[in-house]
Amino acid sequence: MTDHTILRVVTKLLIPFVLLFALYVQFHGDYGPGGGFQAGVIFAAGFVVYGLIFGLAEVRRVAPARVVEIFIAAGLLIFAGTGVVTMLKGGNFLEYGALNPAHPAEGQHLGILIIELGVGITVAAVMIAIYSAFAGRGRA
Amino acid sequence: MIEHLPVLQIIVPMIAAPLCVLLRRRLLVLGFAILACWITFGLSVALLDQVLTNGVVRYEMGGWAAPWGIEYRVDLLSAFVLLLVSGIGAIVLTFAPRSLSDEVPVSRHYLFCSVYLLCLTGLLGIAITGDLFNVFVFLEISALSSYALIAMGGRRQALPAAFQYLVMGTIGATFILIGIGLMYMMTGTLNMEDMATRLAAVDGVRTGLVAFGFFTVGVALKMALFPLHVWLPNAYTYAPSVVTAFLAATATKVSVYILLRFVFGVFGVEFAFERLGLTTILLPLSLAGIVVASTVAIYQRNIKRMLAYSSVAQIGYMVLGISFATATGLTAGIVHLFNHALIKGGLFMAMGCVMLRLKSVDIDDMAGIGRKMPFTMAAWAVGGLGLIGVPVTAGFISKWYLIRGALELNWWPVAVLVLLSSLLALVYVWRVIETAFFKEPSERAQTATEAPLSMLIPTWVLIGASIFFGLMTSRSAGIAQQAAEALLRGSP
Amino acid sequence: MSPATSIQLALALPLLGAVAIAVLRRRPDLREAATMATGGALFGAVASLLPHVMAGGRPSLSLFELFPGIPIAFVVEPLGMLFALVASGLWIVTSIYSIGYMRAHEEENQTRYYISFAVSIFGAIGVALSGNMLTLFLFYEVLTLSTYPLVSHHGTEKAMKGARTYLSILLSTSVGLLLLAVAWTWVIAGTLDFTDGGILAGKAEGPILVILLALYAFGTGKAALMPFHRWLPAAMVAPTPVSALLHAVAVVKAGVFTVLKVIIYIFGLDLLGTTGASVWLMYVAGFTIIVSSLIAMQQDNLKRRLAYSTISQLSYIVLGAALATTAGIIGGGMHIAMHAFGKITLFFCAGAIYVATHKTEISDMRGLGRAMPITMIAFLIGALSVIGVPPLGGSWSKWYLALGALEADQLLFVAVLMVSSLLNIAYLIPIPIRAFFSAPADGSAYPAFKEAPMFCVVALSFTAMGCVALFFYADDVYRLLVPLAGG
Amino acid sequence: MDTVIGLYNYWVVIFLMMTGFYIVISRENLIKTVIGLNIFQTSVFLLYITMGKVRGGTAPIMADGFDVYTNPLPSVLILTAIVVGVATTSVALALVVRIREAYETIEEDEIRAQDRA
Repeated sequence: MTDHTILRVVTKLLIPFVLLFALYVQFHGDYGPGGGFQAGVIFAAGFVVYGLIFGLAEVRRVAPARVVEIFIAAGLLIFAGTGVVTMLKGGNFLEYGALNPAHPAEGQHLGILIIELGVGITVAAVMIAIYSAFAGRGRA
Repeated sequence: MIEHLPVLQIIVPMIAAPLCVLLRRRLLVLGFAILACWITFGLSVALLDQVLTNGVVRYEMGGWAAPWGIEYRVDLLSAFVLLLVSGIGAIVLTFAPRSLSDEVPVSRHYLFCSVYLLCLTGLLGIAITGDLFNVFVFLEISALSSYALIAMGGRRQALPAAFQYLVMGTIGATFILIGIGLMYMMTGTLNMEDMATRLAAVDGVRTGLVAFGFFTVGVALKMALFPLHVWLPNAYTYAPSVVTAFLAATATKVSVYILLRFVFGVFGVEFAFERLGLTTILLPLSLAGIVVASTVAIYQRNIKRMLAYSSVAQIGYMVLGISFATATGLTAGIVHLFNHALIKGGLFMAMGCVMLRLKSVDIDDMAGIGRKMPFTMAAWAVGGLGLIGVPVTAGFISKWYLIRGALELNWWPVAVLVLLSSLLALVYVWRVIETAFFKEPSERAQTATEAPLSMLIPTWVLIGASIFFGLMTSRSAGIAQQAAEALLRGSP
Repeated sequence: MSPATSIQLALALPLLGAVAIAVLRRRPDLREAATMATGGALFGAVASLLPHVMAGGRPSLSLFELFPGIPIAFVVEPLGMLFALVASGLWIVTSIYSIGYMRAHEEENQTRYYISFAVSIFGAIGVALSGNMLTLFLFYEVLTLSTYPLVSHHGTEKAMKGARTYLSILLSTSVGLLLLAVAWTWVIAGTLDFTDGGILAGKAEGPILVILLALYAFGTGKAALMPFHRWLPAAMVAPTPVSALLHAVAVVKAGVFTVLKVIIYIFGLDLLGTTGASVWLMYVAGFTIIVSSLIAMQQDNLKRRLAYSTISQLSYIVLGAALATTAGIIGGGMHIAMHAFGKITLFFCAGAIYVATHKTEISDMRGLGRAMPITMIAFLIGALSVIGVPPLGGSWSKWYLALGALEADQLLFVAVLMVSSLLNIAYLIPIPIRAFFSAPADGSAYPAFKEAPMFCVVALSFTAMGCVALFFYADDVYRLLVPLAGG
Repeated sequence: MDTVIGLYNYWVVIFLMMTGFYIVISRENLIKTVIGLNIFQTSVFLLYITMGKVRGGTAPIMADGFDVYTNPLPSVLILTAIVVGVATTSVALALVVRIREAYETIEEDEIRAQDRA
């Protein structure tokens, strides 16, 4: 599909907005509909479109397999790490209130935001990994 | 930190899993993963100790009070299963490095460790959580990772085996999900303890019956209760030896735990057995499983497959004990869950040693192997005696309680059948012992040498434990009995 | 040395011996010395218990609880004392004999052989001293498993087949029937301790008693009651010392010993006497006595003939137990010792003949008496003792058995004992007679004097003399056993 | 009539469930099996979501003028279940890809035939 000029141009225009929208969904999650799962998938969709139009090699150049792998792990660690931090601060596991003992409600906002970020990173990375694993099959 | 024990139990392996991916270097990852497993084991020892001294331990996730939040609730049975799973997990992973480099490409070892730890997380999570939906989530975590683990098997048959397991496992899990949904519909809660009290008030309507049916069938699929066992033999045969040892010793056992928890913890003995007559379903199925699977095992030439069929039969023993719905019967089921995990884990690890040296676990290739690998096969023989239920092994303890349970109910034929089935086990075990020790070495066996110590020691640790718990029963049968009595009393 | 220490020693020594044998596997002389030393020490430990028991004491030792309420416990009572003495004493003799036999034969895997032997003795001593039914069952199974490598020793197809029969019958009866009986007893009585007067009285009655007794009697496959007797001839593929000690003394006696213990301490003589629940067992035992004697007459292989003879003799003891009378029990208990000496002598002789001439068939043994006079005289003594001719030990136990039958008003069984004695004569006596008075069938002549190795001859002479000695010391055995019936 | 129309959501669920289940057990093609599995799972998602619906309730977002909200918990649970479902599907498809590489086919009977040979 690399020959279709229109597709290439439109895609290039579209991708920043897709990613931006993903970020919007991501960081709006604690107030309205949204959150890490949806954001992650939307974010990954940007990469998938990019891959479809410009080829898998281009995606791999931007997001090498190893990097994607690290992001999967990192997202999980952010999630679990938050829980550990709350424990160290004297709360239970994932008791966000403990993040800001003076204002538990603030702490809860913060906690959810971080958690959702972790989820978003992992979901996006997993989606990209799945896409590139399937698309890359048989081409070594 | 002591109050965080329940959650640490889960998050140590859970955090270790992504770290394995980050570390990546083979030796580093293996060392780290093994360390994480042993820490997990240490935690569960501490947890069991805490439960024994203080009674039930509770932990509210995120500080949300039960029954609204997710509660981790560790009673004696949970602690016992946690100890078993984490212990087996640690020993098997210690055993793993040498066996893995033979059966799984070295470049994938860090992924293996990561997935293994996830599987462990899932299994531990099932045992620790007090929230029904959480059980489903952990069940799927462990199931998905076990599909991946099985697919790592060296031969291509591992792939269809994993796929078959996936299909059956997903159907089972979905059935469980339906059951959970219906229960939620009826009671408006997901906390098992809360559910039990509310259920008593609802007075068993039809929804409850349907939920019960779906849930039981789903769990039966997961634990490979005859005749829903068809996924198991292939999966165990073609998975890497390490994975087989781990899954055989833990996965089905945890499913039995779910059954116990659900039947006794949520529905209660009276509803499940007196009104629904669960015995009339479980008893014939387990007996048929014991006899049929043992008989099929006799005809297997691949010893891993033979042991897999034997596992199906042994699941039958556990369920048989449960179906008695008496203190002795439940004790038999729970103690067999524990003993069989030790025995089968040890046996499959011994098969891993044989696989390493022989590149085959076919009975024809194993002729005379007992002379070339005396320690490995001695471990196998001791484990085999445990399967038969010969005195001084842990298997005898289970059988004793089982027979006693049957006799207390005056179920003569059941007791006789249990004993006769030991003879089937005798046949399939002895076939191997005779071939291994008293036949001239086969061509392959000629060149075989004893397995490395790094594999022998963990194998013997498990086998040794199976002897230890055949003699010192206060820590196995004693706890099982207390747990059984608690289950029969229903949730406090 | 306190009695408890003696018990511990008696149990630990054979195991230590097994370890020592394993360690010394590359030095045959030291290895055999270890066997002998262990045997001597073991006999000493067991014998040191004798005075306590003779004085009416019951030394005991309790280790740990296997199940709540069921400990691994040991109690030395008269019957167990006798059995332990016989087993440990004859082990020394058999070890001497083994050295001669195994070396003359250049057998392979001798270390495995000696280790298994030591573990088997451990099992036998454990059975003898056990204080409750579960402990007895554990050691019973240890004995079964540890003798398997001995039976399959040669590793040939024939040996494997024999060993398979051996193991499958013994394990299936014990796991299938005996364990069931033990578990059932526990459920009924709430205890498994061997108690004077039994533990079932007042707790079970009618057909349950009969069924339970049947489970015990047939479940004890080692007692070789028909139809579970086939393992014993099958086990004859083992090297002769194994047949001699284990399959004429330790293993089979463990079987009948179990039956005796069960009848005395689980059921209680009074219970059986009043309910008559054991009458059917007399008929089974009587049937086994007669039929196996008849089968023995048809066997040309010497060891097989002796094996069938053993089956028949074991049923004497079962009969004595089933009579459930004082004299019957004493006769049965005594027969454990008397038959042990007689039959081990016969087996030693069979082995000696095999080592010296490689002959196994009776028809080939004509005229052998001139070549092996000592062996054949010993054989004659052993045979006469088994038949029950004074002045040999066997006569006493048969006397008491007959007395027991009379006491129980079972005249039929007095007749059975008579007939079987005649049959014994018919299948045992012709062997030495022909050895001394016939010429070899093919006309060839034996060399003037060609005995088996010295070790063998010493051992078999010793046991033959034992048969004689027992006749004169029977009174001591009687005094040892008499508390059994008194309760 | 009420049981048929009033409970129409359950009938949909049952229809989907049986369809999915039938596909899983009757198809030899592995991809079709995966699709059947998906339909099967989806029916359960529907079951949960319809069960959370409160008649006359709105989306569970706090706003003025609304008192009745749909129960959000089943939806949350199902979000998790959907993720599990996606994960299962991707693992299943990954296996199918590798099976195809190893056996050159994704028909179960042909795979069995090759294994037997």
